[in-house]
Amino acid sequence: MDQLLYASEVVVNGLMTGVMYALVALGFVLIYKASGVFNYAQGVLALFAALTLIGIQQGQVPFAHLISAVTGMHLDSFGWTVPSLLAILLTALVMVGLAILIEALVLKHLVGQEPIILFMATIGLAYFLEGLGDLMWGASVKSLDVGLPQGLSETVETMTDSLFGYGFFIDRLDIWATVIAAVLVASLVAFSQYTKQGRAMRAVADDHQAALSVGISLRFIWVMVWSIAGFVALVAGIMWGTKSGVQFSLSLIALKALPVLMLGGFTSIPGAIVGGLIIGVGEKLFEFYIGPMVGGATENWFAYVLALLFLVFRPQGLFGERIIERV
Amino acid sequence: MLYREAGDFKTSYRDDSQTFPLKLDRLGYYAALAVAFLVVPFVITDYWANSVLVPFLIYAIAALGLNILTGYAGQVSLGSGGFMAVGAYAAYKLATAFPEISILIHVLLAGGITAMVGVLFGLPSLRIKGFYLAVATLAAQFFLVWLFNKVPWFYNHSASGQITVPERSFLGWIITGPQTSASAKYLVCLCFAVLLAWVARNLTRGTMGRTWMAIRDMDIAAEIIGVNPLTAKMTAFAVSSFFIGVAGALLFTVYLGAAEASETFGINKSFLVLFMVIIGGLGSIFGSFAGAAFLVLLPVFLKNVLVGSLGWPTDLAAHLELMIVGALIVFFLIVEPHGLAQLWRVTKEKLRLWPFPH
Amino acid sequence: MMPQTQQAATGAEPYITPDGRKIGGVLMDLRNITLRFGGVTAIKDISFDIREGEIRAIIGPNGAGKSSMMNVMSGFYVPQEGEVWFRGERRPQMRPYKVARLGLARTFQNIALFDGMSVLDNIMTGRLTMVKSSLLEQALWWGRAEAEENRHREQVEKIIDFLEIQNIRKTPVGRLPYGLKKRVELARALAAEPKLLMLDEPMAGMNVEEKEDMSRFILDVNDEFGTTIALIEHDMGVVMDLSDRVVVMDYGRKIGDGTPDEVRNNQEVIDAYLGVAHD
Amino acid sequence: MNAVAAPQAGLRSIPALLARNATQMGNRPAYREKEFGIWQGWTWAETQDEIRALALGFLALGLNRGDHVAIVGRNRPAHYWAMVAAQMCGAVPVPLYQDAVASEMAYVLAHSRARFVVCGDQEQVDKIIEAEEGDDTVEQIIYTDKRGMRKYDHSRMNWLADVQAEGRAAHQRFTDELDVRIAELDYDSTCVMLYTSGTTGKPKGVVLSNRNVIETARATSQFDGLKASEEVLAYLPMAWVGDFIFSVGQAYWTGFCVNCPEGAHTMMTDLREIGPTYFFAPPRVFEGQLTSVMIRMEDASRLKKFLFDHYMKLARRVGVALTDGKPVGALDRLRYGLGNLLVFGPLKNTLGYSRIRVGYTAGEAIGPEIFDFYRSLGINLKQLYGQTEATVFITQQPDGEVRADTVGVPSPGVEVRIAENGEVFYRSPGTFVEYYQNPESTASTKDAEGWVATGDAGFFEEATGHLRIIDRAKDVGRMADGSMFAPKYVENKLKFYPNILEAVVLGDGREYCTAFINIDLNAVGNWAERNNIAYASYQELAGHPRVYEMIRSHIEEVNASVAQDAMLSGCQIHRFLVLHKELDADDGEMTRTRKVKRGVISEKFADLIEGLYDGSDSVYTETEVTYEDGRKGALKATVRIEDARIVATPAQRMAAE
Repeated sequence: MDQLLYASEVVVNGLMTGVMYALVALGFVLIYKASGVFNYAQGVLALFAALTLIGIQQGQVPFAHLISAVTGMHLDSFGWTVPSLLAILLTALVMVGLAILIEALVLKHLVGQEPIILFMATIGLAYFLEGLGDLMWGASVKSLDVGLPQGLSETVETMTDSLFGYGFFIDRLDIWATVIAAVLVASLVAFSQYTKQGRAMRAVADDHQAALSVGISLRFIWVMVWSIAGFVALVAGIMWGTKSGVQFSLSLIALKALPVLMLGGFTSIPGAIVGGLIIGVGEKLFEFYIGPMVGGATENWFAYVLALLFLVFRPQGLFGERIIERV
Repeated sequence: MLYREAGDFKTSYRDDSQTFPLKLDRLGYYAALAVAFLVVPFVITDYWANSVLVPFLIYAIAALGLNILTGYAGQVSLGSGGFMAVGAYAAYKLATAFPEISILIHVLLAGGITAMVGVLFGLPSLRIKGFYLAVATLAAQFFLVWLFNKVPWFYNHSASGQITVPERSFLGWIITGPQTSASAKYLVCLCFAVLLAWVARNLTRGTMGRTWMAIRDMDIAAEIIGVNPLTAKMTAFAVSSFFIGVAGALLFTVYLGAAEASETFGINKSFLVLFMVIIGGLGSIFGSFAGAAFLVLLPVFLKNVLVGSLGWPTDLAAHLELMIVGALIVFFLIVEPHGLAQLWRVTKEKLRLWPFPH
Repeated sequence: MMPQTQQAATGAEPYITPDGRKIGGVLMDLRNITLRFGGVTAIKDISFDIREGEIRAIIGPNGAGKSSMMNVMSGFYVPQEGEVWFRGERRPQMRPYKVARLGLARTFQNIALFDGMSVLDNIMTGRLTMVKSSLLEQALWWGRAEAEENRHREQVEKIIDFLEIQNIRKTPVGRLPYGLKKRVELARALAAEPKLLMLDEPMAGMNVEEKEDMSRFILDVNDEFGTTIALIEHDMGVVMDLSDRVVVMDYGRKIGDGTPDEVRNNQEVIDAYLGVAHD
Repeated sequence: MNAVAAPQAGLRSIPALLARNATQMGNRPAYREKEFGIWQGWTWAETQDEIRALALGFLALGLNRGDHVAIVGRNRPAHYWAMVAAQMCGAVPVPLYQDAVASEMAYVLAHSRARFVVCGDQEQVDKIIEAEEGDDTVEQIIYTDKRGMRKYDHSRMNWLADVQAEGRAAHQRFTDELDVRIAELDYDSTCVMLYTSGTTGKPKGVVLSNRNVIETARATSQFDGLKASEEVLAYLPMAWVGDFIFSVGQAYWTGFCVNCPEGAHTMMTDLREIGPTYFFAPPRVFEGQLTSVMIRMEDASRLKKFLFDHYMKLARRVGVALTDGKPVGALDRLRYGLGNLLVFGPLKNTLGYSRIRVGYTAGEAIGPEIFDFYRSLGINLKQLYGQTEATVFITQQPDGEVRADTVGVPSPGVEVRIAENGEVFYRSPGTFVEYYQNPESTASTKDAEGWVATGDAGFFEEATGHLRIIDRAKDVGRMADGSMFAPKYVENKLKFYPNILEAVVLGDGREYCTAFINIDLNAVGNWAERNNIAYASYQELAGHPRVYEMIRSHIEEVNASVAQDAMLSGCQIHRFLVLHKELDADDGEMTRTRKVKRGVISEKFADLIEGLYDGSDSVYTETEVTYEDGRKGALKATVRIEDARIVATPAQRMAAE
């Protein structure tokens, strides 16, 4: 009985984590659908966003280290702090700017290259952004707080306690994250369904040539998509950052989105979400049951191996459509 | 401009298909070898060995391996770090289990073991392609590293969780352990690098290479003209992993002396090797060396300039390095997807046609 | 499955063509082939045979199912119904690369060369299936490896000479004009010394001069090496002068089969072509 | 000079030389051919074996003493072997121009009554079969390339390799017979018969004896110190006497290696790969290459252009002197060395001339700047003067005494005298035996003491003793006012301009001189591109006013230089036109060696000539042309005629005062 309860608690937590994964995966899907680019840098984008957010909040001087190294003057802070909402807004703007730069400096020159080349390019991009982030805001581990409620959620505990005589331990942040993620997904879907740009975006995803022929500017779409992806990354960054501090590992956690996509298929938003949940729950359960026997920390690889096995048997993922080869 | 080809004609297929068909190139190659074997060992210092030459040679081997897989057979892998780990740990287990056998043998055996592991993780390549495969190989990366961290048997239950190389010697020379001299380290790695480069050349110039490239360029057509995709891809994974395994083994036994999976063989190793291949040039043996040299020298260079001369803090230099490497990757993919090797080829063509433009 | 022996062969007596080429028994026999993609039926119950030493053409308007037919012959598509007999034995379902090793080689409608390699290397790939030397031997460039390499090079050079592409030997195929690419592809197929050579629209997109060259080469190949050739064309003119016998397909059905003259006067064929005169 | 030099050490025939080479330098390379991607090679020993096999095969096929064996095909070892094999059997090899059309071939076959014909490939076989329609003198056709030959009636046809195989098989039966026949060969038996392209009338069969060939080869090999280590590239028509002397005579005498290119289209690459040490090419080849060098340099980067121009200027100043081993300032030597590293060396390398020790050009006069260009690069390029009847060599330039405007001193063993009408006569061991079955022309060319009229007019320079050729003797005419008319002299000056491919100067017995000009499509076309002048056809370009302008300027420069020489000043060109078609051997306007046939031209273009003299400024004309596939067609055009300024000569100036 208890086992089962623990397990279900694990599942619930897994679902929460899964939502987080889905959140990052979403960024991948958006970019992949619209530009065929498999954006390895998505994780680093989240890291970069989080760092920028903190930086703006605490009024850090960007490139403080560099400046002091070059000019010798030591200024690390403007001495003001920016209210969270405003900071988030500014960060979002930064991400848009970044998207524009990326389009102009990288994507534009790689049009028509094989996907694998684009993929490697984004790996390079990831390195660049990581370095840039550290250079701008310093590499020290930072804690992020935008006023999201954290810590044990009593309501859930008391509720479950009264129900099963055992109080689930669930972090409020996770609940919030789930809600926010849900809202984000909903609004994205709405955006792509009901707005002109959204439809254009989907057109491009379906057929580049056709889209171009009806006069949709590919470049605009790309900038837009990357901006959205940047925003999604920001949200994800806030969540993860709040949860476990802002540091390099954050970009690795974001890597988990890859196996998620393997399951969900690279082109489907629902796939991303379902995949995220499966991975989240799966790895938590695996750790819960098998972990102890093999020394724990199985989260590191479970997702990938699962995806790997999955791929071998259904290469196109859960929701992707079959590819027929021709000569 | 430098070339004088008139009268340098070929009277047999042997000459025609040799590695350096041009006399001048041949001479240059022999000269380079002579210097590497007969001069460097006597002038080499610890600094040069440890921060430049030895890592260069070792990474060159790894890059060769990945280049065979990615550059020639067209299968992208992000698991190099993991496979290097396999090589390192295999060498460690063998060296500690059979101290009487020469460690050089162990290094080769370690390569063999890595080859098997490589084939295992290569199997999915039969079903999936491109970056699907790339991501799949991440599984190898993370799983293997985790394995070596979590299963004490691999590090002989040492308290630190580290593996440390026992001191071994070859023909009376100490070649592993803290006592090893710079020139010994260098020579061991040099021998492996030259030997394996030669093997790589042999494989890529002939039937095997064509099989791989056929798969790379158009796998369906390849199969229809009689190439068995299974053997083609599996040999690619096996050979590639063998090289990477040897590199990992050398990195641990000869260069570092001690290692810890997640520290030494993390995902960044995978990327480092991948970058070497991209910058050096996909599908080129020279490129593997060029790329390795480039990415080994870059940090050393930056360190000397920024930290040494300008006196900046080291972490700053590290960040800049990240940015520069990243930017370079993008730059090369945009400007010259075939990397330094291609640049070299082009300059050579120009020199041969000099003073004519075409 | 037990390989049964070929009966059809007995029905076909060897004979000598007017221009003195020897036509032997049945080499490949396709019996009641039907191929479907999901709902679509690409080939409907088609049967015909190809005899040793002859040039056999499969013609038909675009979308008649010619290429699908060739893909069936080369084992790339597996027909839902029907049997493929090759050299007197029924061919079981097998991977394309195994089919190739039975002695079939082909070219492709939209060229399928290996763009990363030189002309020479591309043609050398045609001989991959004949290589005996082991991975180790190749790795050490020792034992059979080098001897074999040179022996195959010799054969390949003969083909290069035959197809008059000496001056582009070391050029990367990517840089070649269309017509030459087609020729290199033919060379690659020839290098495999196939029993049956299949050409998928060898003259598609060529100008008159290139077409004439290609026809000459096809005839010479058949003449010098006695290679059996099956070729697909949708331009009737060229085929008629080349081939000994012609199969005509339309909408996945066989609407004619016989010597060029017989086919030329076949009403159904004429209609089919008039029907698609402007494709 | 003794016309009865005794053969050295019994080396009385080519087969004898072959035997010597096979024994004395059996392992040295004798032949190479680029085939199947590499240079297939044969040592002298192997060569002897191949040739003997072929000879035995010939015997098996019934080749008799004195038979003629025609050989038509590109330069291939097998074809050279066929010649020597024929000699072994006591037969006479008769190489033919492979690009000759069937009608020309028919005449030669009929005239020589060749029983055996060795053909390169199907194309040649077809031509022979067509040529001998009617009277089938040809009893055996032997082909080297079996491609496409399967369908032919083989009752009297064999693949060369089969003939050799048969010969090897029949070794027992014929080897003694063969040795007998070889032994029979002596110094005066016929070595080869070569048909002169014949500037006028039908081709004549020049009979050359072993003495002619071997004596010449010996003398000239010594003259240039040729060694067994030389490499030559055999690419000139096998029917041309030059190729026979270089690739057979000298090759067998000194034992150097003859390299045969893969085919015409790979000739340049093959030249570059081999890098010959001993090289012959007619001026047009050097012209062509210089033009292409200049064109390729056009779109070189600024740096390269600068280096090129800079060092070529230096080379023009000191290069030739250095090549001739004349004293040059240390600084210049240094700079030249640098230039050699940066420009000359690479240039020579890309052209395939890096290794040339001795290079010759002949056939017609070469442009001074073209000549000096190559010499200034350090290539020892020299001129010689000769003809088939002399087994090539009459005069040649010794190292260090090289000039563009002379043809050098008499070759060793050659006597030269100038007749009062300026015609050049010679006598030498190389002097031909006779014209085959043509005693009267033999008599008219070669007198009792063995003096031969070259048909060229020229004179010796007192200072240097070098011979200078003005023109064909019969072409040196008189103008209406009695002054000397030497068209070739002027034409050559004109042809030195890269833009002018051919020129025909007219004026014999007229008041003044006029000229037909043929533009060089390659050079002019490029010039047009650079000055963005649009043109649709050769004809349109030729008729373009800007082109006329350019040509006129060239002509006026030539007039100026002609005027310098009082004797020839009458030959200045008053009016000219640019021909609407290229003069072409297929239309009979030129010989296969690209010599202009004046007779044909003056008939064919009578209307244009009339226009040149009746003062009209344009003429409408129709010309018959032969296309590559042999079809004939008519070319219509209105050709413009323009005047060129002429320079008053001293004499006239005096008259004016």
